[in-house]
Amino acid sequence: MSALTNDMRTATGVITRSNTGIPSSRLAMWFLLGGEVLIFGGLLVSYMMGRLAHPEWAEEAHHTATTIGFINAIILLTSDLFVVMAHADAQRKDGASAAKNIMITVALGLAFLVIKGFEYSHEISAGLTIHKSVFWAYYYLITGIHGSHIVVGIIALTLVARTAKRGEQLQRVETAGIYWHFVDMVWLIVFPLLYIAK
Amino acid sequence: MAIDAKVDLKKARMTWAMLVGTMTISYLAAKFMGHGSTVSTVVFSIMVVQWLILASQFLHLNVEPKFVWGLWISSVFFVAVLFILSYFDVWNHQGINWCRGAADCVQLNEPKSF
Amino acid sequence: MWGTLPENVGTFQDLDGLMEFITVVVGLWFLAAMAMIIGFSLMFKAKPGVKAQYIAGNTGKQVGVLLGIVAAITMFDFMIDIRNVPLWNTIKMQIPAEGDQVGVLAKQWTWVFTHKTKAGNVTTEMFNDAGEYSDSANGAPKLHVRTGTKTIYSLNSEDVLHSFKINALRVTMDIIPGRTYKGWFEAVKPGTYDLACAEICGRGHGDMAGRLVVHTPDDYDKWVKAKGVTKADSAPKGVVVAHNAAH
Amino acid sequence: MGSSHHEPTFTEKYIFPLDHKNIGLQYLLTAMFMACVGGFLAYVFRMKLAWADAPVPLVGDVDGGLYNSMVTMHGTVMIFWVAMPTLIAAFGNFLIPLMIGADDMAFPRLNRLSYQIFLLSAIILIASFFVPGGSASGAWTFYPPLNSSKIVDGVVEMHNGGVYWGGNLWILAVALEFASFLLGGINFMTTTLNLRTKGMGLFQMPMSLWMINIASLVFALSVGPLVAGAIMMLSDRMVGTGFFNPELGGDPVLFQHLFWFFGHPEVYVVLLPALGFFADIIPVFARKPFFGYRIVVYFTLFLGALSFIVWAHHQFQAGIDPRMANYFTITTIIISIPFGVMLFALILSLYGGSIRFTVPMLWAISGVAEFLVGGITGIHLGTSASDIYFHDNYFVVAHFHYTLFPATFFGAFAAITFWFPKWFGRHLNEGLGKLHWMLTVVFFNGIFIPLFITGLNGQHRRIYDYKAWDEMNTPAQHNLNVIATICLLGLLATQLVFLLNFFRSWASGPKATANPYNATTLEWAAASPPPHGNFDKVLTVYRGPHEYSVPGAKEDFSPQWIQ
Repeated sequence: MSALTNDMRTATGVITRSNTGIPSSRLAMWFLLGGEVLIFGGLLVSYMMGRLAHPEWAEEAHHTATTIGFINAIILLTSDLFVVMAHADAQRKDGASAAKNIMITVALGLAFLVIKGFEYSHEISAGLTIHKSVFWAYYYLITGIHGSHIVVGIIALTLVARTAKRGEQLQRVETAGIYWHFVDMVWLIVFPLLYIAK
Repeated sequence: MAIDAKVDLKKARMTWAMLVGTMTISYLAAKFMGHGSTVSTVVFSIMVVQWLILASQFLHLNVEPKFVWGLWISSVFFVAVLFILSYFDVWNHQGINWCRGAADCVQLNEPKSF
Repeated sequence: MWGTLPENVGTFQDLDGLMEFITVVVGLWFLAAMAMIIGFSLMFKAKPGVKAQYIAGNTGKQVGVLLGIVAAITMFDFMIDIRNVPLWNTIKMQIPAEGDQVGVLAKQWTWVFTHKTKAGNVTTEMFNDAGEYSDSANGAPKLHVRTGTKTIYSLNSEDVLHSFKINALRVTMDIIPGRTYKGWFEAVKPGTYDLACAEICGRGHGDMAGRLVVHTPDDYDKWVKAKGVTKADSAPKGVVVAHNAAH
Repeated sequence: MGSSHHEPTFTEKYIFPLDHKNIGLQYLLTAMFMACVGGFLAYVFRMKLAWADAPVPLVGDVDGGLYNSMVTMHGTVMIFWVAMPTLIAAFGNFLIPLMIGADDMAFPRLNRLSYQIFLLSAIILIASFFVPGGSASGAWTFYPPLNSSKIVDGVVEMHNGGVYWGGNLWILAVALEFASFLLGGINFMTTTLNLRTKGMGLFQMPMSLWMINIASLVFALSVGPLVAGAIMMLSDRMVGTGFFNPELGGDPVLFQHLFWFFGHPEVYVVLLPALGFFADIIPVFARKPFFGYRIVVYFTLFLGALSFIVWAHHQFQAGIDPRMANYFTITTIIISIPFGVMLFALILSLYGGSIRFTVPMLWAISGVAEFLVGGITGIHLGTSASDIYFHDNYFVVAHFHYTLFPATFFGAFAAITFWFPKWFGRHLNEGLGKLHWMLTVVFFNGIFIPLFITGLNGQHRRIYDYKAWDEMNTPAQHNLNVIATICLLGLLATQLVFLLNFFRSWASGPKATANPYNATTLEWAAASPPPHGNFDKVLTVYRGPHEYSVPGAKEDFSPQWIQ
């Protein structure tokens, strides 16, 4: 058994030894989000190049529901606030209220998905399916992949809330929160691209 | 080099208010002033501001070691490189030695002299 | 260049010059580097009682040696590029104003060449009227050009990516469905040369053989007269090419 | 923090190991199996190329479609399932914790998960051979519209009915492999940055760690657009959207850019770890420090950044704007500068040494020499005008085999033969090692020098039988292809020598001490093989990684961990 364990005790729980001053869990999340920026970047760049080359897509874009996009944006921004409050609770070692705040964030995330679902069904029934034109293919692909990241975020936050309720692994609250903020930052660019640049 | 930067809830609520405010501005601008290119540029610049606020406050990048900014800036820079260098070839309707649909170039037409 | 490049029968002779120049430059650097590797390996074999020297390449002079070698290599590379750019511009960018028009249509596993001649459009292709498909050498569709005048080809594809490649003329250009690409060449030496599809296009990519037939100007006129009269330009299928058993 | 402190049971040790060394071993063995698969695929299409009319023994008749799928899968397997797992994952897992003095990776469970995702991707790829319609056969670059809306024989339209599972499973397997290496890479970088022992700054790390981490970072930052492209491709194939389908308004060139934006950094991701291993092995057997450690590190970082602006030299003739080709030719020349620095640093590391030609040293020196051939032929292809002739012909095939084969196999064999005593606690047989090295070098050159010459003669790629072209149907071309095929058979046979040596020495080779080569990096401070938890005391690092023949020191090596 090695005398030098990798572990080091900090305010919110046991984290690995850290030469860079950033706990390993948060450092890993930064690298993961760096890769995610490229995934969404590749997708959005393809879409932007398509929009700039196809003026006719602007007519297609008229049918996107800006109001619903706006409401979803507000929901996500509010959910960010609760995640930050959960992080503050975790720092005060108050696992129970951190879990409560996380569950509010999860509820808001589910609300986002439900609204998105209505929006999809409304659009599909209006004939704006994925086959209609390449713009709609991009619309469904971008919002679909963003939506799947919201689902992953919801699952992660729920798991973190379960352990946080018992007061364990509180540093996870912050790492999951960072992931959630990133997913919201993606929506900050998806919203203007799909709903405002018409 | 803060392992655990202290979260300031008052500032968090203020950040939230700023983000929601700017989002409402872009929404209303789009709603009432149409969707022209001026509105779009305004909205996109608001978006960049929102990114910076959210990154520095919620992701507390303002207290995080600098190389995390470096990581994010370089990943966004590489996305921009992909956009700039492949924009000229992709989706365009014509180039120096090619043209796209029948409208742009008649099969076997006289080539444009260069 | 070991004399193995096929004879260049077009006007892009400088390409061969460029390739040989690159080989000479690059060959010199290769020999120098190999001499260093083999030389150092033999010179500094472990000999009893002789200790290694502590050269960590961290002093200015040592690093200077390394960067000096690399700077020299880069200077040679830029010399290559100085010769390269004008060639690239003339071949790919400056499409001549007048010349024989040829339409190249690539589709999954055959070529259709449409020649715009005085007597109208003459199309040569591999499928015969019965639609049967042949792959043997004499069945390959032929692209007829003449010496002395530039040929301007426009490339189209019906389905997937193909690539228009004639080794003898040093011509390569990919064909992208949905786009029409233009290029040019000028043949110098009459004869029949290979034409191939250089971009993978499915199961029959290996059967997409074609031939470039370079005529002398009067021979070309005889060909046009023979083909032009019988096949008016309106008829979509031009010369009937003898066919073999279906593949 | 997950790594259980009791002695692990059999399943924990071998079936679901948490220990980074066993996970590295799993990657190594999976990669060796996939190398056999890749080698068999090469055997099939080389036999077809040499004797086009005869059926291939063990396989029977090979038509255009089967030939294309063999070529496609050979490329895919060799790059994603042999080169990356061996160089990055197997040796990354084994070396990183040992070389930085940590007891395990920062996230052992994530490390295990990334291997399991990798194993799943390998199983899916193998399964894609046996689905109806055969495996993917539109080239490993998977250009649309051939791979996105038209089936290889152009008869069955893809999206309305004939779903063609070989290609779909190919995309799924590659996407899973990307996920596995994204997670693995993050684990490597976090471990290297955070868990270094006391005294080990970034410039006290061995060169292998620099190279593996830069490779992981470049991979993580370049794989994104291709993941987006793969998702668009999958929806084109299965849902019938028109991203890349010109008939529905799509654009095939978009995928080419997304692919090669990833493709070019990928070849450096495969190459850098091999150069790192050479840079750590040469000082040990030349008994002198590596030449220009800091200069090479800075130039490698410069290379990592540059590799993102170079990609379109794969597309000079593929219809990009000719003015862009002039730009990419210049950036391709600029990127040859860091390679010049790295290669000449490796060569100059031999100067003034006292060289012992052990098997790892032979692999390292010959690896550098062989890579040199690949590097110099890159100038023919990186120069846009000369690429006109060479585009998609066997000169290109020989070029990239002279860069990928030395990186993958010479690099891997150098690393395996060098770290075998540490990893398995036993020595490989020196005689078999030298025999394997000599035969591999002879046969490798025997395959690809003839291919260079056939490429100069103009032989185009991915064509299974050259009967239809008079210029290609000559006896000279035929003989060159036959020589290449015979040498390939020789190469495959030689690898049996290696497998025999590897497994026999693993079972019953002579025991190895902790530091058999008197080396200086931290992994030699642990026992051979290192127990669970690696080191029995806290290590402190006092000096750089390659301190050999320090003037005034008693021994000709001064290890990092001794005062």
